Amino acid sequence: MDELPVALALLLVACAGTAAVATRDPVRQSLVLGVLGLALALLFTVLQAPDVALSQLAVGTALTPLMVLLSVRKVRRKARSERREEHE
Amino acid sequence: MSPRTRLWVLACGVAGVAALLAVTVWRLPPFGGARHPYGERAVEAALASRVANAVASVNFDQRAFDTLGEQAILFGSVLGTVVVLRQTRDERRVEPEPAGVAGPVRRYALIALPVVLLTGVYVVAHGQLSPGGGFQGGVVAATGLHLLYVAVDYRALKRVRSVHLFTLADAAGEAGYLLLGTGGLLAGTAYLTDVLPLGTFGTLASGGTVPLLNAAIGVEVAAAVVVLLARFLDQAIEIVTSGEEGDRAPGTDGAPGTGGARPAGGTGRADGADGPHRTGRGGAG
Amino acid sequence: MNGWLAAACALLVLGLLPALAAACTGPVLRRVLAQNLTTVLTALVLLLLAQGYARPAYGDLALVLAVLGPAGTLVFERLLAEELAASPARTPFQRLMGLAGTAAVPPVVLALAVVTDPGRATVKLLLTGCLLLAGSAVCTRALTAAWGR
Amino acid sequence: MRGTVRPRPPRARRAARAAGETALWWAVLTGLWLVLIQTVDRLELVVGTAAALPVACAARAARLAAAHR
Repeated sequence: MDELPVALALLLVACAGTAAVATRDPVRQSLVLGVLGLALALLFTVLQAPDVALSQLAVGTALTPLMVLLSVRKVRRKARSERREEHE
Repeated sequence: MSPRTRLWVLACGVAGVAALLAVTVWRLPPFGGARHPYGERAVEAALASRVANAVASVNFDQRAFDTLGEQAILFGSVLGTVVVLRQTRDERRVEPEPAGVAGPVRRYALIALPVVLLTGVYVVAHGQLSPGGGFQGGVVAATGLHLLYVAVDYRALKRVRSVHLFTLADAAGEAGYLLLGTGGLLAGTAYLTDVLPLGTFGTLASGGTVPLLNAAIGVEVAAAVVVLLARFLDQAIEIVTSGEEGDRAPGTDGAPGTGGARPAGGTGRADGADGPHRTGRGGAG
Repeated sequence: MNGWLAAACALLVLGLLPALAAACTGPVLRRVLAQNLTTVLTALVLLLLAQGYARPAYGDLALVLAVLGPAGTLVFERLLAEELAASPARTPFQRLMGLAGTAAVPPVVLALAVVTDPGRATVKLLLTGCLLLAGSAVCTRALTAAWGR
Repeated sequence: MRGTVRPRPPRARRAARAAGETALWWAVLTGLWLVLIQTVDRLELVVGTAAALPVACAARAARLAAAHR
Protein backbone atom coordinates (compact mmCIF):
# COMPACT_ATOMS: atom_id res chain seq x y z
CA MET A 1 0.00 0.00 0.00
CA ASP A 2 2.94 2.32 0.66
CA GLU A 3 3.95 2.00 -2.98
CA LEU A 4 0.57 3.25 -4.27
CA PRO A 5 1.74 6.86 -4.90
CA VAL A 6 4.73 5.54 -6.86
CA ALA A 7 2.52 3.22 -8.93
CA LEU A 8 0.04 5.99 -9.69
CA ALA A 9 2.77 8.48 -10.61
CA LEU A 10 4.31 5.87 -12.92
CA LEU A 11 0.89 5.31 -14.51
CA LEU A 12 0.50 9.06 -15.06
CA VAL A 13 3.98 9.30 -16.62
CA ALA A 14 3.23 6.33 -18.88
CA CYS A 15 -0.06 7.86 -20.07
CA ALA A 16 1.45 11.33 -20.60
CA GLY A 17 4.52 9.91 -22.37
CA THR A 18 2.39 7.81 -24.72
CA ALA A 19 0.19 10.81 -25.45
CA ALA A 20 3.24 12.98 -26.16
CA VAL A 21 4.57 10.43 -28.66
CA ALA A 22 1.15 9.96 -30.28
CA THR A 23 0.60 13.69 -30.83
CA ARG A 24 2.02 14.62 -34.24
CA ASP A 25 1.61 18.39 -34.42
CA PRO A 26 4.53 20.09 -32.59
CA VAL A 27 2.31 22.85 -31.17
CA ARG A 28 -0.10 20.42 -29.54
CA GLN A 29 2.81 18.20 -28.61
CA SER A 30 4.41 21.02 -26.63
CA LEU A 31 1.25 21.20 -24.50
CA VAL A 32 1.34 17.47 -23.78
CA LEU A 33 5.07 17.79 -23.13
CA GLY A 34 4.30 20.37 -20.44
CA VAL A 35 1.93 17.95 -18.74
CA LEU A 36 4.49 15.15 -19.08
CA GLY A 37 7.03 17.36 -17.31
CA LEU A 38 4.64 17.86 -14.40
CA ALA A 39 3.98 14.11 -14.21
CA LEU A 40 7.72 13.44 -14.13
CA ALA A 41 8.14 16.00 -11.34
CA LEU A 42 5.48 14.14 -9.34
CA LEU A 43 7.22 10.81 -9.97
CA PHE A 44 10.57 12.20 -8.81
CA THR A 45 8.91 13.60 -5.69
CA VAL A 46 7.27 10.31 -4.67
CA LEU A 47 10.64 8.61 -5.28
CA GLN A 48 12.08 11.10 -2.74
CA ALA A 49 14.22 13.00 -5.26
CA PRO A 50 12.98 16.56 -4.79
CA ASP A 51 16.11 18.15 -6.26
CA VAL A 52 15.54 16.39 -9.57
CA ALA A 53 11.84 17.23 -9.40
CA LEU A 54 12.68 20.90 -8.92
CA SER A 55 15.02 20.84 -11.94
CA GLN A 56 12.26 19.25 -14.00
CA LEU A 57 9.73 21.86 -12.85
CA ALA A 58 12.09 24.76 -13.52
CA VAL A 59 12.96 23.62 -17.04
CA GLY A 60 9.73 21.95 -18.13
CA THR A 61 7.12 24.46 -16.98
CA ALA A 62 7.88 27.52 -19.06
CA LEU A 63 11.35 27.26 -20.62
CA THR A 64 10.89 24.19 -22.84
CA PRO A 65 7.46 25.22 -24.21
CA LEU A 66 8.81 28.71 -24.93
CA MET A 67 11.78 27.37 -26.90
CA VAL A 68 9.65 24.84 -28.80
CA LEU A 69 6.98 27.37 -29.71
CA LEU A 70 9.50 30.04 -30.76
CA SER A 71 11.22 27.51 -33.02
CA VAL A 72 7.88 26.45 -34.52
CA ARG A 73 6.96 30.07 -35.16
CA LYS A 74 10.26 30.79 -36.93
CA VAL A 75 10.09 27.65 -39.08
CA ARG A 76 6.48 28.22 -40.08
CA ARG A 77 7.10 31.86 -40.98
CA LYS A 78 9.99 30.82 -43.18
CA ALA A 79 7.97 28.03 -44.83
CA ARG A 80 5.09 30.40 -45.48
CA SER A 81 7.26 33.03 -47.14
CA GLU A 82 8.90 30.37 -49.31
CA ARG A 83 5.48 29.12 -50.39
CA ARG A 84 4.54 32.68 -51.27
CA GLU A 85 7.64 33.06 -53.41
CA GLU A 86 6.79 29.88 -55.30
CA HIS A 87 3.33 31.21 -56.08
CA GLU A 88 4.65 34.47 -57.49
CA MET B 1 47.47 2.66 -40.19
CA SER B 2 45.46 0.29 -42.35
CA PRO B 3 41.74 -0.16 -41.67
CA ARG B 4 42.46 -3.67 -40.47
CA THR B 5 44.94 -2.49 -37.81
CA ARG B 6 42.55 0.24 -36.80
CA LEU B 7 39.81 -2.33 -36.24
CA TRP B 8 42.20 -4.37 -34.07
CA VAL B 9 43.05 -1.32 -31.96
CA LEU B 10 39.35 -0.61 -31.56
CA ALA B 11 38.67 -4.23 -30.61
CA CYS B 12 41.38 -4.09 -27.93
CA GLY B 13 39.89 -0.92 -26.49
CA VAL B 14 36.35 -2.31 -26.51
CA ALA B 15 37.49 -5.58 -24.94
CA GLY B 16 39.34 -3.69 -22.19
CA VAL B 17 36.34 -1.51 -21.37
CA ALA B 18 34.05 -4.55 -21.45
CA ALA B 19 36.31 -6.47 -19.08
CA LEU B 20 36.49 -3.53 -16.64
CA LEU B 21 32.71 -3.07 -16.83
CA ALA B 22 32.13 -6.77 -16.20
CA VAL B 23 34.41 -6.73 -13.16
CA THR B 24 32.68 -3.59 -11.84
CA VAL B 25 29.17 -4.95 -12.35
CA TRP B 26 30.20 -8.22 -10.67
CA ARG B 27 31.28 -6.33 -7.54
CA LEU B 28 28.30 -3.97 -7.46
CA PRO B 29 26.01 -4.25 -4.43
CA PRO B 30 22.82 -6.21 -5.22
CA PHE B 31 20.00 -4.29 -6.86
CA GLY B 32 16.86 -3.31 -4.98
CA GLY B 33 18.08 -4.15 -1.49
CA ALA B 34 17.53 -2.21 1.70
CA ARG B 35 21.24 -1.41 2.08
CA HIS B 36 22.78 1.32 -0.06
CA PRO B 37 26.54 1.41 0.53
CA TYR B 38 27.11 4.40 -1.72
CA GLY B 39 24.14 6.30 -0.29
CA GLU B 40 25.25 5.68 3.27
CA ARG B 41 28.77 6.93 2.54
CA ALA B 42 27.49 9.96 0.64
CA VAL B 43 25.15 10.96 3.46
CA GLU B 44 27.93 10.43 6.00
CA ALA B 45 30.25 12.69 4.01
CA ALA B 46 27.48 15.26 3.61
CA LEU B 47 26.88 15.39 7.37
CA ALA B 48 30.64 15.58 7.98
CA SER B 49 30.82 18.72 5.84
CA ARG B 50 27.64 20.01 7.55
CA VAL B 51 25.49 20.12 4.44
CA ALA B 52 21.85 19.36 5.26
CA ASN B 53 20.87 18.53 1.66
CA ALA B 54 22.96 15.48 0.76
CA VAL B 55 22.36 16.02 -2.96
CA ALA B 56 23.99 19.45 -2.75
CA SER B 57 26.96 17.88 -0.99
CA VAL B 58 27.32 15.28 -3.75
CA ASN B 59 27.01 17.89 -6.51
CA PHE B 60 29.17 20.66 -5.09
CA ASP B 61 31.57 18.94 -2.72
CA GLN B 62 32.05 15.22 -3.33
CA ARG B 63 31.64 15.49 -7.10
CA ALA B 64 32.27 19.18 -7.62
CA PHE B 65 34.53 18.37 -10.57
CA ASP B 66 31.67 16.59 -12.37
CA THR B 67 29.53 19.68 -11.87
CA LEU B 68 32.32 21.77 -13.37
CA GLY B 69 32.07 19.64 -16.50
CA GLU B 70 28.28 19.89 -16.56
CA GLN B 71 28.26 23.64 -16.34
CA ALA B 72 30.97 23.82 -18.99
CA ILE B 73 28.59 21.85 -21.23
CA LEU B 74 25.83 24.39 -20.62
CA PHE B 75 28.26 27.25 -21.24
CA GLY B 76 29.48 25.67 -24.46
CA SER B 77 26.04 24.85 -25.77
CA VAL B 78 24.82 28.40 -25.17
CA LEU B 79 27.92 29.68 -26.94
CA GLY B 80 27.15 27.38 -29.87
CA THR B 81 23.54 28.56 -30.00
CA VAL B 82 24.68 32.19 -30.03
CA VAL B 83 26.92 31.45 -33.00
CA VAL B 84 24.39 29.39 -34.94
CA LEU B 85 21.48 31.77 -34.40
CA ARG B 86 23.39 35.00 -35.11
CA GLN B 87 22.12 37.47 -37.68
CA THR B 88 23.64 36.56 -41.04
CA ARG B 89 24.33 38.85 -43.96
CA ASP B 90 21.10 38.08 -45.84
CA GLU B 91 18.98 38.69 -42.76
CA ARG B 92 17.69 41.95 -41.38
CA ARG B 93 15.81 43.05 -38.30
CA VAL B 94 12.32 44.44 -38.10
CA GLU B 95 11.09 46.32 -35.08
CA PRO B 96 8.59 44.32 -33.01
CA GLU B 97 5.24 45.97 -32.63
CA PRO B 98 3.49 46.39 -29.28
CA ALA B 99 1.11 43.60 -28.41
CA GLY B 100 -2.33 44.06 -26.95
CA VAL B 101 -2.44 42.34 -23.58
CA ALA B 102 -5.38 42.38 -21.19
CA GLY B 103 -4.86 44.72 -18.23
CA PRO B 104 -5.14 42.13 -15.45
CA VAL B 105 -2.55 39.89 -17.13
CA ARG B 106 -0.09 42.77 -17.35
CA ARG B 107 -0.67 43.80 -13.74
CA TYR B 108 -0.28 40.20 -12.59
CA ALA B 109 3.01 39.92 -14.47
CA LEU B 110 4.41 43.14 -13.02
CA ILE B 111 3.64 41.96 -9.48
CA ALA B 112 4.70 38.35 -10.09
CA LEU B 113 8.02 39.29 -11.72
CA PRO B 114 9.82 40.41 -8.52
CA VAL B 115 8.25 37.50 -6.63
CA VAL B 116 9.63 35.01 -9.17
CA LEU B 117 13.05 36.68 -9.13
CA LEU B 118 13.24 36.56 -5.33
CA THR B 119 12.04 32.95 -5.31
CA GLY B 120 14.89 32.16 -7.69
CA VAL B 121 17.42 33.82 -5.39
CA TYR B 122 15.90 31.94 -2.43
CA VAL B 123 16.26 28.60 -4.23
CA VAL B 124 19.89 29.38 -5.11
CA ALA B 125 20.81 30.58 -1.63
CA HIS B 126 19.25 27.61 0.18
CA GLY B 127 20.60 24.89 -2.10
CA GLN B 128 22.58 23.31 0.72
CA LEU B 129 19.59 23.32 3.12
CA SER B 130 16.51 22.39 1.09
CA PRO B 131 15.80 21.01 -2.40
CA GLY B 132 17.16 23.35 -5.03
CA GLY B 133 20.44 24.96 -5.88
CA GLY B 134 22.14 27.07 -8.47
CA PHE B 135 20.71 25.40 -11.55
CA GLN B 136 17.09 25.33 -10.43
CA GLY B 137 17.12 28.81 -8.95
CA GLY B 138 18.92 30.28 -11.95
CA VAL B 139 16.32 28.90 -14.34
CA VAL B 140 13.49 30.19 -12.12
CA ALA B 141 14.94 33.71 -12.05
CA ALA B 142 15.58 33.74 -15.81
CA THR B 143 12.02 32.55 -16.47
CA GLY B 144 10.70 35.33 -14.23
CA LEU B 145 12.39 37.96 -16.39
CA HIS B 146 10.61 36.59 -19.47
CA LEU B 147 7.24 37.28 -17.89
CA LEU B 148 7.84 40.70 -19.45
CA TYR B 149 7.73 39.08 -22.89
CA VAL B 150 4.79 36.72 -22.36
CA ALA B 151 2.59 39.19 -20.47
CA VAL B 152 3.68 42.58 -21.88
CA ASP B 153 5.67 42.49 -25.11
CA TYR B 154 9.13 42.02 -26.53
CA ARG B 155 9.87 45.75 -26.56
CA ALA B 156 9.39 45.92 -22.79
CA LEU B 157 11.68 42.94 -22.27
CA LYS B 158 14.34 44.48 -24.50
CA ARG B 159 14.21 47.70 -22.51
CA VAL B 160 15.29 46.03 -19.26
CA ARG B 161 17.46 43.25 -20.70
CA SER B 162 20.98 44.06 -21.81
CA VAL B 163 22.17 40.90 -23.56
CA HIS B 164 25.73 42.21 -23.38
CA LEU B 165 25.63 42.41 -19.57
CA PHE B 166 24.10 38.94 -19.33
CA THR B 167 26.83 37.55 -21.57
CA LEU B 168 29.39 39.03 -19.18
CA ALA B 169 27.51 37.58 -16.19
CA ASP B 170 27.48 34.16 -17.86
CA ALA B 171 31.25 34.22 -18.24
CA ALA B 172 31.71 35.66 -14.74
CA GLY B 173 29.68 32.82 -13.19
CA GLU B 174 31.70 30.23 -15.08
CA ALA B 175 34.96 31.91 -14.08
CA GLY B 176 33.75 32.20 -10.48
CA TYR B 177 33.31 28.44 -10.23
CA LEU B 178 36.77 27.83 -11.67
CA LEU B 179 38.39 30.38 -9.32
CA LEU B 180 36.59 29.06 -6.23
CA GLY B 181 38.11 25.69 -7.03
CA THR B 182 41.61 27.11 -6.84
CA GLY B 183 41.01 27.84 -3.16
CA GLY B 184 41.83 24.18 -2.55
CA LEU B 185 45.10 24.53 -4.45
CA LEU B 186 46.06 27.61 -2.43
CA ALA B 187 45.37 25.70 0.78
CA GLY B 188 47.68 22.97 -0.43
CA THR B 189 45.12 20.25 -1.23
CA ALA B 190 43.23 19.15 -4.32
CA TYR B 191 41.32 21.37 -6.73
CA LEU B 192 37.72 22.17 -5.59
CA THR B 193 38.31 20.83 -2.08
CA ASP B 194 36.05 22.37 0.53
CA VAL B 195 38.56 24.41 2.54
CA LEU B 196 36.39 27.16 4.03
CA PRO B 197 35.08 27.03 7.62
CA LEU B 198 32.09 24.68 7.69
CA GLY B 199 29.79 26.79 9.88
CA THR B 200 26.78 25.58 11.87
CA PHE B 201 24.71 22.71 10.46
CA GLY B 202 21.40 23.84 9.00
CA THR B 203 22.21 27.53 8.59
CA LEU B 204 22.85 29.62 5.49
CA ALA B 205 26.61 29.73 6.08
CA SER B 206 27.03 25.97 6.51
CA GLY B 207 28.93 23.79 4.08
CA GLY B 208 31.98 25.93 3.35
CA THR B 209 32.31 26.45 -0.39
CA VAL B 210 29.01 24.70 -1.27
CA PRO B 211 26.82 27.85 -1.06
CA LEU B 212 29.43 29.90 -2.91
CA LEU B 213 29.67 27.36 -5.74
CA ASN B 214 25.86 27.34 -5.81
CA ALA B 215 25.82 31.11 -6.19
CA ALA B 216 28.36 30.98 -9.05
CA ILE B 217 26.26 28.34 -10.83
CA GLY B 218 23.11 30.38 -10.19
CA VAL B 219 24.59 33.45 -11.89
CA GLU B 220 25.93 31.39 -14.78
CA VAL B 221 22.69 29.48 -15.41
CA ALA B 222 20.40 32.51 -15.11
CA ALA B 223 22.56 34.53 -17.51
CA ALA B 224 22.96 31.56 -19.87
CA VAL B 225 19.19 31.02 -20.10
CA VAL B 226 18.58 34.71 -20.73
CA VAL B 227 21.21 34.80 -23.51
CA LEU B 228 19.86 31.57 -25.01
CA LEU B 229 16.29 32.83 -25.05
CA ALA B 230 17.46 36.18 -26.42
CA ARG B 231 18.80 34.40 -29.52
CA PHE B 232 15.59 32.37 -29.90
CA LEU B 233 13.38 35.45 -29.44
CA ASP B 234 15.45 37.51 -31.89
CA GLN B 235 15.15 34.81 -34.53
CA ALA B 236 11.43 34.23 -33.97
CA ILE B 237 10.37 37.87 -33.73
CA GLU B 238 12.91 40.30 -35.16
CA ILE B 239 15.12 38.63 -37.74
CA VAL B 240 13.77 37.96 -41.21
CA THR B 241 15.66 36.88 -44.31
CA SER B 242 15.55 39.36 -47.18
CA GLY B 243 12.64 38.52 -49.39
CA GLU B 244 10.75 37.25 -46.39
CA GLU B 245 8.13 39.82 -45.60
CA GLY B 246 7.76 39.30 -41.91
CA ASP B 247 4.21 38.30 -41.21
CA ARG B 248 2.39 40.89 -43.21
CA ALA B 249 -0.62 39.81 -45.13
CA PRO B 250 0.24 39.17 -48.79
CA GLY B 251 -0.86 41.82 -51.25
CA THR B 252 0.16 44.89 -49.28
CA ASP B 253 3.25 46.33 -50.93
CA GLY B 254 5.09 43.10 -51.56
CA ALA B 255 8.40 44.65 -52.61
CA PRO B 256 11.09 43.00 -50.51
CA GLY B 257 13.49 45.41 -48.89
CA THR B 258 17.14 44.48 -49.22
CA GLY B 259 19.25 45.28 -46.21
CA GLY B 260 18.77 47.84 -43.51
CA ALA B 261 16.23 47.70 -40.75
CA ARG B 262 12.84 49.14 -41.40
CA PRO B 263 11.75 52.29 -39.59
CA ALA B 264 10.68 51.64 -36.05
CA GLY B 265 7.06 50.70 -35.65
CA GLY B 266 6.51 51.22 -39.35
CA THR B 267 5.92 48.29 -41.62
CA GLY B 268 7.41 45.72 -39.28
CA ARG B 269 5.48 42.67 -38.42
CA ALA B 270 3.15 42.70 -35.47
CA ASP B 271 4.47 40.69 -32.58
CA GLY B 272 1.91 38.17 -31.46
CA ALA B 273 -0.13 38.64 -34.61
CA ASP B 274 1.05 35.84 -36.82
CA GLY B 275 -0.79 35.13 -39.99
CA PRO B 276 -3.08 32.12 -39.86
CA HIS B 277 -1.10 28.94 -39.51
CA ARG B 278 -3.36 26.06 -38.99
CA THR B 279 -2.01 22.67 -39.72
CA GLY B 280 -5.17 20.62 -39.96
CA ARG B 281 -3.38 17.73 -38.35
CA GLY B 282 -4.81 18.13 -34.90
CA GLY B 283 -5.63 15.52 -32.38
CA ALA B 284 -3.77 12.67 -30.83
CA GLY B 285 -2.85 9.71 -32.90
CA MET C 1 0.31 5.42 4.06
CA ASN C 2 -1.52 8.25 5.81
CA GLY C 3 -4.55 10.31 4.91
CA TRP C 4 -2.56 13.06 3.20
CA LEU C 5 -0.92 10.59 0.83
CA ALA C 6 -4.33 9.01 0.18
CA ALA C 7 -5.71 12.46 -0.66
CA ALA C 8 -2.76 13.07 -2.99
CA CYS C 9 -3.44 9.74 -4.72
CA ALA C 10 -7.13 10.56 -5.04
CA LEU C 11 -6.38 13.98 -6.53
CA LEU C 12 -3.92 12.35 -8.93
CA VAL C 13 -6.45 9.80 -10.19
CA LEU C 14 -9.60 11.93 -10.15
CA GLY C 15 -8.01 15.23 -11.16
CA LEU C 16 -4.77 14.81 -13.04
CA LEU C 17 -5.66 11.83 -15.24
CA PRO C 18 -8.87 13.48 -16.62
CA ALA C 19 -6.98 16.76 -17.07
CA LEU C 20 -4.29 14.88 -19.02
CA ALA C 21 -7.00 13.35 -21.22
CA ALA C 22 -8.44 16.82 -21.85
CA ALA C 23 -4.99 18.20 -22.70
CA CYS C 24 -4.47 15.54 -25.39
CA THR C 25 -7.71 15.94 -27.34
CA GLY C 26 -9.98 18.61 -28.70
CA PRO C 27 -9.45 22.23 -29.79
CA VAL C 28 -6.43 24.21 -28.67
CA LEU C 29 -8.37 26.38 -26.21
CA ARG C 30 -9.48 23.30 -24.31
CA ARG C 31 -5.97 21.90 -24.31
CA VAL C 32 -4.44 25.07 -22.86
CA LEU C 33 -7.16 25.30 -20.21
CA ALA C 34 -6.44 21.68 -19.30
CA GLN C 35 -2.71 22.44 -19.11
CA ASN C 36 -3.47 25.28 -16.70
CA LEU C 37 -5.62 22.95 -14.60
CA THR C 38 -2.84 20.34 -14.57
CA THR C 39 -0.39 22.91 -13.20
CA VAL C 40 -2.69 23.87 -10.32
CA LEU C 41 -3.56 20.25 -9.47
CA THR C 42 0.11 19.19 -9.56
CA ALA C 43 1.01 21.98 -7.14
CA LEU C 44 -1.77 20.83 -4.79
CA VAL C 45 -0.59 17.20 -5.01
CA LEU C 46 2.95 18.37 -4.19
CA LEU C 47 1.65 20.24 -1.12
CA LEU C 48 -0.24 17.12 0.02
CA LEU C 49 2.85 14.96 -0.55
CA ALA C 50 4.98 17.37 1.51
CA GLN C 51 2.52 17.00 4.38
CA GLY C 52 2.16 13.23 3.85
CA TYR C 53 5.91 12.61 3.94
CA ALA C 54 6.28 15.14 6.82
CA ARG C 55 8.90 17.06 4.85
CA PRO C 56 8.14 20.79 4.87
CA ALA C 57 11.03 21.43 2.48
CA TYR C 58 9.06 19.68 -0.30
CA GLY C 59 6.67 22.62 -0.13
CA ASP C 60 9.26 24.61 -2.07
CA LEU C 61 8.37 22.52 -5.11
CA ALA C 62 4.76 23.69 -4.92
CA LEU C 63 5.92 27.28 -4.42
CA VAL C 64 8.14 27.17 -7.51
CA LEU C 65 5.34 25.61 -9.53
CA ALA C 66 2.90 28.25 -8.24
CA VAL C 67 5.12 31.06 -9.57
CA LEU C 68 6.26 29.37 -12.80
CA GLY C 69 3.03 27.61 -13.79
CA PRO C 70 1.16 30.78 -14.85
CA ALA C 71 4.25 31.88 -16.80
CA GLY C 72 4.09 28.59 -18.69
CA THR C 73 0.39 28.93 -19.46
CA LEU C 74 0.90 32.53 -20.56
CA VAL C 75 3.61 31.31 -22.97
CA PHE C 76 0.98 29.19 -24.71
CA GLU C 77 -1.57 32.00 -24.52
CA ARG C 78 0.93 34.33 -26.14
CA LEU C 79 2.40 32.19 -28.88
CA LEU C 80 -0.81 30.35 -29.80
CA ALA C 81 -2.93 33.53 -29.91
CA GLU C 82 -4.06 32.84 -33.50
CA GLU C 83 -5.10 29.27 -32.90
CA LEU C 84 -6.84 30.20 -29.66
CA ALA C 85 -8.81 32.92 -31.41
CA ALA C 86 -9.83 30.40 -34.06
CA SER C 87 -10.96 27.79 -31.53
CA PRO C 88 -14.68 27.07 -31.33
CA ALA C 89 -16.71 28.82 -28.66
CA ARG C 90 -16.25 27.87 -25.05
CA THR C 91 -18.19 24.84 -23.96
CA PRO C 92 -19.57 24.28 -20.43
CA PHE C 93 -16.86 21.64 -19.97
CA GLN C 94 -14.16 24.22 -20.57
CA ARG C 95 -15.82 26.65 -18.20
CA LEU C 96 -15.89 23.85 -15.64
CA MET C 97 -12.15 23.30 -16.08
CA GLY C 98 -11.47 26.99 -15.49
CA LEU C 99 -13.59 26.87 -12.34
CA ALA C 100 -12.05 23.63 -11.08
CA GLY C 101 -8.59 25.18 -11.21
CA THR C 102 -9.59 27.88 -8.75
CA ALA C 103 -12.12 25.87 -6.71
CA ALA C 104 -9.71 23.06 -5.82
CA VAL C 105 -7.15 25.37 -4.20
CA PRO C 106 -8.91 26.70 -1.05
CA PRO C 107 -10.03 23.36 0.47
CA VAL C 108 -6.59 21.74 0.15
CA VAL C 109 -4.60 24.79 1.29
CA LEU C 110 -6.93 25.56 4.20
CA ALA C 111 -6.91 21.94 5.38
CA LEU C 112 -3.12 21.97 5.33
CA ALA C 113 -3.01 25.38 7.06
CA VAL C 114 -5.14 24.05 9.90
CA VAL C 115 -2.74 21.21 10.72
CA THR C 116 0.43 23.32 10.29
CA ASP C 117 1.73 24.93 13.46
CA PRO C 118 0.84 28.61 13.31
CA GLY C 119 3.84 30.65 12.25
CA ARG C 120 5.78 31.60 9.17
CA ALA C 121 5.26 28.14 7.67
CA THR C 122 1.50 28.79 7.66
CA VAL C 123 2.03 32.15 5.96
CA LYS C 124 4.22 30.50 3.34
CA LEU C 125 1.54 27.88 2.70
CA LEU C 126 -1.18 30.51 2.38
CA LEU C 127 1.10 32.54 0.10
CA THR C 128 1.54 29.52 -2.16
CA GLY C 129 -2.22 29.12 -2.21
CA CYS C 130 -2.78 32.78 -3.08
CA LEU C 131 -0.19 32.62 -5.88
CA LEU C 132 -1.91 29.52 -7.26
CA LEU C 133 -5.34 31.16 -7.12
CA ALA C 134 -4.19 34.42 -8.69
CA GLY C 135 -2.17 32.68 -11.40
CA SER C 136 -4.97 30.32 -12.35
CA ALA C 137 -7.58 33.08 -12.40
CA VAL C 138 -5.39 35.39 -14.51
CA CYS C 139 -4.55 32.62 -16.99
CA THR C 140 -8.19 31.58 -17.37
CA ARG C 141 -9.13 35.19 -17.90
CA ALA C 142 -6.35 35.71 -20.45
CA LEU C 143 -7.45 32.63 -22.38
CA THR C 144 -11.04 33.86 -22.44
CA ALA C 145 -9.85 37.23 -23.74
CA ALA C 146 -7.74 35.49 -26.39
CA TRP C 147 -10.82 33.63 -27.56
CA GLY C 148 -12.86 36.80 -27.73
CA ARG C 149 -10.37 38.65 -29.95
CA MET D 1 0.36 57.38 -14.59
CA ARG D 2 0.21 55.58 -17.88
CA GLY D 3 -1.74 57.20 -20.67
CA THR D 4 -2.20 60.61 -19.10
CA VAL D 5 -0.25 63.59 -20.33
CA ARG D 6 0.92 65.78 -17.50
CA PRO D 7 3.84 68.21 -17.13
CA ARG D 8 7.08 66.59 -16.04
CA PRO D 9 7.47 67.05 -12.30
CA PRO D 10 10.73 68.58 -11.09
CA ARG D 11 13.75 66.31 -10.81
CA ALA D 12 13.70 66.17 -7.00
CA ARG D 13 10.08 65.04 -6.97
CA ARG D 14 10.78 62.34 -9.55
CA ALA D 15 13.80 61.10 -7.63
CA ALA D 16 11.77 60.99 -4.42
CA ARG D 17 9.01 59.06 -6.15
CA ALA D 18 11.51 56.57 -7.60
CA ALA D 19 13.15 56.09 -4.22
CA GLY D 20 9.77 55.64 -2.58
CA GLU D 21 8.64 53.01 -5.06
CA THR D 22 11.89 51.09 -4.76
CA ALA D 23 11.80 51.29 -0.96
CA LEU D 24 8.24 49.98 -0.92
CA TRP D 25 9.18 47.02 -3.10
CA TRP D 26 12.28 46.50 -0.97
CA ALA D 27 10.21 46.28 2.21
CA VAL D 28 7.65 43.95 0.63
CA LEU D 29 10.31 41.66 -0.81
CA THR D 30 12.27 41.52 2.44
CA GLY D 31 9.04 40.47 4.12
CA LEU D 32 8.56 37.81 1.45
CA TRP D 33 12.08 36.53 2.11
CA LEU D 34 11.30 36.27 5.84
CA VAL D 35 8.25 34.16 4.97
CA LEU D 36 10.21 31.85 2.66
CA ILE D 37 13.13 31.00 4.96
CA GLN D 38 12.98 28.31 7.65
CA THR D 39 15.03 29.82 10.49
CA VAL D 40 15.70 33.50 11.04
CA ASP D 41 19.23 34.54 11.92
CA ARG D 42 21.40 37.53 11.19
CA LEU D 43 23.02 36.19 8.04
CA GLU D 44 19.61 35.29 6.57
CA LEU D 45 18.47 38.87 7.22
CA VAL D 46 21.59 40.32 5.61
CA VAL D 47 21.29 38.09 2.53
CA GLY D 48 17.55 38.72 2.31
CA THR D 49 17.78 42.51 2.41
CA ALA D 50 20.75 42.41 0.02
CA ALA D 51 18.87 40.22 -2.46
CA ALA D 52 15.65 42.23 -2.18
CA LEU D 53 17.28 45.53 -3.19
CA PRO D 54 18.26 44.63 -6.79
CA VAL D 55 14.98 42.75 -7.21
CA ALA D 56 13.11 45.89 -6.06
CA CYS D 57 15.02 47.93 -8.66
CA ALA D 58 14.12 45.28 -11.27
CA ALA D 59 10.45 45.54 -10.27
CA ARG D 60 10.49 49.30 -10.84
CA ALA D 61 12.40 48.95 -14.11
CA ALA D 62 9.87 46.38 -15.32
CA ARG D 63 6.94 48.64 -14.49
CA LEU D 64 8.55 51.56 -16.33
CA ALA D 65 9.38 49.36 -19.32
CA ALA D 66 5.78 48.17 -19.50
CA ALA D 67 4.33 51.65 -19.05
CA HIS D 68 6.55 53.28 -21.68
CA ARG D 69 4.75 52.40 -24.92
